[in-house]
Amino acid sequence: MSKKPDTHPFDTVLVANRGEIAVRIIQGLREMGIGTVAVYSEPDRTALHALVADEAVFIGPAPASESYLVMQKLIDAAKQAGAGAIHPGYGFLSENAGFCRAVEAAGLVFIGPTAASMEVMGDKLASRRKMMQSGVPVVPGTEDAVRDPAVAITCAEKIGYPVLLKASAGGGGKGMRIVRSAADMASALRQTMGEAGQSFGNDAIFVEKYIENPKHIEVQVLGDGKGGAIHLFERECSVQRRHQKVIEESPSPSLTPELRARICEAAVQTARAVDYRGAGTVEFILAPGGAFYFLEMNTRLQVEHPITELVTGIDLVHAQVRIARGEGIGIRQEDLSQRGWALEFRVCAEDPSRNFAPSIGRIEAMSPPLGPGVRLDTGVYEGFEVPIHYDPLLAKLIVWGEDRPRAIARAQRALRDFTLQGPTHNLPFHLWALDQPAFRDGTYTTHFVEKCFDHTAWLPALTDLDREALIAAAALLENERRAPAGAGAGADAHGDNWRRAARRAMTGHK
Amino acid sequence: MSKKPDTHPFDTVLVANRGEIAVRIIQGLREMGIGTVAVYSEPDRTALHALVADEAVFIGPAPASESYLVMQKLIDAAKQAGAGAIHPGYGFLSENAGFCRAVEAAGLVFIGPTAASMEVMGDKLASRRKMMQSGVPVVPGTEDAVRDPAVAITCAEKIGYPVLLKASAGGGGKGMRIVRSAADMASALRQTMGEAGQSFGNDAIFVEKYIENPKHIEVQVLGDGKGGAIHLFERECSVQRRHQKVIEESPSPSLTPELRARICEAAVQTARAVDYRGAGTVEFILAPGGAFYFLEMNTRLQVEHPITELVTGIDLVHAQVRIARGEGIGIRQEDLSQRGWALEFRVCAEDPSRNFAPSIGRIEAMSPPLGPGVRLDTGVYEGFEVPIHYDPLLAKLIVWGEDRPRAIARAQRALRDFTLQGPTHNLPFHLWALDQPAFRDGTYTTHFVEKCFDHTAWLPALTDLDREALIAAAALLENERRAPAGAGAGADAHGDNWRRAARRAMTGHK
Amino acid sequence: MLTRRNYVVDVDGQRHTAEVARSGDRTELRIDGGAAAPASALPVLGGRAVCVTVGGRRRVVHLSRADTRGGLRATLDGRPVTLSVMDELRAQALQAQGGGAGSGTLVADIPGLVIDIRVQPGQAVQQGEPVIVVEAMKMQNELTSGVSGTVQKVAVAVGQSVNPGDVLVVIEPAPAD
Amino acid sequence: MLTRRNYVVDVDGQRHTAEVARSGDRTELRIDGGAAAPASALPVLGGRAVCVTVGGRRRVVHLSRADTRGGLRATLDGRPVTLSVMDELRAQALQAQGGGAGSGTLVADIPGLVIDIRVQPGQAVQQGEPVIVVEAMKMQNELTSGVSGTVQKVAVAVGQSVNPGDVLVVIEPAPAD
Repeated sequence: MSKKPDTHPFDTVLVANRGEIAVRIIQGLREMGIGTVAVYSEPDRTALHALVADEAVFIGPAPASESYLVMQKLIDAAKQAGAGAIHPGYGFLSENAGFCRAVEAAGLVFIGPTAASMEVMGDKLASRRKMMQSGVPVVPGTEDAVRDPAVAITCAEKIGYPVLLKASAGGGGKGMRIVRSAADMASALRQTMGEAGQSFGNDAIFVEKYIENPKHIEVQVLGDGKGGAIHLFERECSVQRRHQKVIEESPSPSLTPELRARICEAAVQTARAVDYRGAGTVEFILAPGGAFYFLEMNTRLQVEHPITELVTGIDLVHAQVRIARGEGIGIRQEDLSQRGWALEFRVCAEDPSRNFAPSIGRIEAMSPPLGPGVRLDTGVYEGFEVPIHYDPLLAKLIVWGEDRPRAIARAQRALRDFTLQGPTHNLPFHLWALDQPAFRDGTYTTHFVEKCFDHTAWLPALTDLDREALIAAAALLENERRAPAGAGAGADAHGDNWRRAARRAMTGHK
Repeated sequence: MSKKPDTHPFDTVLVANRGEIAVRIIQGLREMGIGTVAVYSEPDRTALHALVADEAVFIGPAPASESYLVMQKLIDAAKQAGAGAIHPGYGFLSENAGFCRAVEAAGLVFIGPTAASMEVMGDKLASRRKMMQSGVPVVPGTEDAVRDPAVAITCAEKIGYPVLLKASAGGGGKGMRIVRSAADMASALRQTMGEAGQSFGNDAIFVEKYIENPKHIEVQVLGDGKGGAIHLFERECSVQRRHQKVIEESPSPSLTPELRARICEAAVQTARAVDYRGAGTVEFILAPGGAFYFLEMNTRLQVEHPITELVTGIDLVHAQVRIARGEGIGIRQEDLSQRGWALEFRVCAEDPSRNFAPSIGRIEAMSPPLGPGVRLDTGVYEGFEVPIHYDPLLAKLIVWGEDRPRAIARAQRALRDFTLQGPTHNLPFHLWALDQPAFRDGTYTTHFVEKCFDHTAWLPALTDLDREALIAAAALLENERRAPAGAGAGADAHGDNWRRAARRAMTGHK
Repeated sequence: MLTRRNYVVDVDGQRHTAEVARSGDRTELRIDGGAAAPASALPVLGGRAVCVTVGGRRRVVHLSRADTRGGLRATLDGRPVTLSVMDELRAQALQAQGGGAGSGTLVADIPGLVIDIRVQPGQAVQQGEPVIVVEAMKMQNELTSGVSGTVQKVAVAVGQSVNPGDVLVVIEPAPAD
Repeated sequence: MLTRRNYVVDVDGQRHTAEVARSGDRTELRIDGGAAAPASALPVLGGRAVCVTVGGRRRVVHLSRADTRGGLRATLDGRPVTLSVMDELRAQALQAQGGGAGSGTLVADIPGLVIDIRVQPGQAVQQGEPVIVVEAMKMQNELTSGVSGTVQKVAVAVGQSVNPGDVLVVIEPAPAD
């Protein structure tokens, strides 16, 4: 269809996602003069991503399995709206090779890697083998699936306990089990295989050295699909709860320039090994001694991509689109450098005091932090009812500073400036994290939260002056509600007349 | 008082200003761990700057002459609140040498230059002479004040008509008159002297070559007060209306690398010539042929400082504080570079269709633009009643992009994403400007608005689909207001029940 | 139950008619007597905007109420629109009362300080001629005559503070040519 | 005219009393029976916050109403506070009705899907012991018993959807030691 065989022009893109990432992709597309099509499920009728797109197509009821995960609905919506390409975002179908194939079979451009890359990288054993062949360091362990406990024990004795049993098809902290002695091996292997078979439909398990006190370091790469690849430096994502990242930073405070050069080079090798196309992330485990090992490659845009954008000055959504159009990477490695320091805070509807259990509700009040060095990527707005059906990420607060201490100080300012009321959320948790010595000195590992966070005693104590202000606010407002000082206006039996009181106060009517 | 003779420690700063710049300075101070004290006049009781500061001191009634301009009130407020320094912002007392002296006499640190620098730079004739001595190019003209028309005519004939008669004490586009022939000189000189005497209490006038189609280029500098100075590259501020800047960009699209190096060097020379201390801006006129001339030096933080911050990565408020503390500049010239492109849009309560006349009122709706590359410095918030007494700058929208076309595209996205209703404002004017060929190709001069802007025909035409949407929105909402679809709720005679309708709609109650 | 209501909607000075027919959950809209199309308007963004669907086309219009007489502040893709809506009967009643373009009465629309008066009672002025200068927010705002005619009254003095709605100058329009 | 009202304010579980005395434009506040101080509360930031002044000290508290029973969501410098306010008489009436810490009834507080039930009727449980797991937003939320006692009733089944307010498990508290 296209005139030049190697270019794939399109002027409209369907974004097959929701929430903050759909909004952010739409912003990026609009900045390139590309038309945008959103899709939305029933509870997302009034969601931000559906409102900001040029067009929005309804794709079904709340469960993702009946809307955001239905390939044919997404492809039909793209055709209906005249979109020439689909951007999958992250999560949902973004790493589904079948979706990639279906999109391309429908004559549309898939903004992401090839199905083949996804398949190699989606299988932990296959990607381990591929990396071993390419000379990228992997965690010591077995090269093939292990079914026999005796084989697993032999391997474990060679590499030393503790070891990790890992499902080849697992991910996101699921399908893993630590084994600390030979006696536990047989039952652990049986259980892990059983779980993996049930959860992923694939019971292939392998043995890997368990790295104690690891750090999670990942490298952003861009590939041209023809073996050319560059890196955009690293991100450190070791602050995790429930095996999920919650604070990320770039650069990593844990790398020397020499180690940075080696780990970034390993990431480029990884991308080249699969002729990687588009934006991807190579994840590594960094052991306390400085050894690093390939963990997996995420074949999509990451949640935490903005910190790389702030530090390198490169817009990753724009880069994805350029590559998908067949224009190549368009950036030379030697032109890239890291400037300053960026931190990202995932703002989730969850309650840190209750083991980060999800929370829901209407966003009653929301005023984003503003001013220098602050970026907010949000999928919600004041008045929006957060649906229960999807993940609890409401927004991402990203800050940039000239160096790490200044980025931290700015983050504290921005977190305090962020008014967000309605669902319980984790902004106060982020403030807690920034106060911890292990965070401030950069020595934190992936065990940071489990080691340092006491859910019963993490909020700072209230001072007497704090209490005085709170008591005064509550008592005076209740008094005003019950007996307004203004003439005429009767008390509102249904409660909330503060907004009106605000209006009166601010227009000068006492 | 201080232990080391050369350092001036302070842990609390009073910000002697209001609006967006007071908020931005408070943000910067807070990021350095410094306590903040705001001052507010009667109508600013609920102003943002007074709410975000740690403390806020009331300083009197609305007129600035009875509040923000009363030196003793500001100094008393600082003492009362335990502040060790005063940051003057821009405007108000920021370039008042008497205030600087009074602050220092009270034992407080003035965050800005010395009174002596202000005095030299506040007088156009004195600063011209100083620059001539220092080898910085100035616009050809007289070195001394001219009272005799014959002397003015001799000078004009030497440098060629047209010439500009300029009040030595003038500024902001006031106290200037173009003269195109000898016949007009006598009356023009008489009138300009009269006006200058009346407006500035100083009737000294000098003659200067009138540069046709000039560009306004300025260079940000930082000085250590001891003759050391660096530059942070240039800003171009040629988009002006009513002789006031309204859009600024950095870098300037008008400079070659060679010209940039020369103009920046001239700025550093200027700063060195007066042992400049702190942040300052050296303004130049750039003639079409590439010749540039010193215009004046602004001895304070500029409104448009954020574009320099985005391009260089340096926080200017932090730098001001470091220098005021006696810590020196702390940045080496060779470490500075320009990355990408930044644009600033002054968001003013004014009506472009009515010659940019000021507008006032309550901010009825305000949702800031968010996402990548967007910064908003605001002094107002939704629900705030904009006071009539001060200048009409509500906020500044600043965007950054990898290069100029991408910064422009991002600005268009952000300007459209910015919801602001209440007073008439100039966001649509900014969208107009970005569409003009003279802006897009960077050839615009300070005459851009007067030449290109037709106040009767600048808004884009509405398409039939636009009209359909608008008619539908108005008719359906009026219909809903008069006869709500929901059971029970009666129509609200006083109008605005949309917010409640929104609540109903979004909580799923039809 | 079917209800049908007619509205007059003014879009940037151009007058349109809109018929809204509602039957149960279903609403149809007919613009300027054209074909009826299913339509809906959903308040979104905390009531700061409306998501409008007409005949399957979806648009987001930023809207707030400007006054209690049907005046709205609307913005579409960043472009401001002067919008007002009125029940058809009320629009007809208003039209019957007369009123037309160009008023001879200059009224302050923002608070400010009178700093210059350029005309005197009895003086002839042309449409567009500067009449009075009011300073607000440190800027000078020159008001011009909306009609050609004769100055009947100057209601304020230099140095006087004025508030929105205050009459400044009254000009008797000259009879049309 | 002087009006005087008494309130009970709960701050993060700690109970305080506040007396508000208003006479004309002047309001005084007395906390926990201390000295009376002039006080004011001005809604700001579009009603999202209150600027409180007590005895000359000014603070901004972010506040929104959480329920219709006096519950508020408050944030001070980014730190969330559980706050509620009640007329003193109502607080006394509620206290008279009894009620204390730790309820034996587990109620769903968010909509979700029951994915595991760890107890059976008749079983003894300790305070803090996991009782039921509800999945919401792709995360598993383990609910623990608020009391030690005996399971009286399991009101839901694995696979069942639940809504806020649905009773999940009822536990009969053991008599205090």
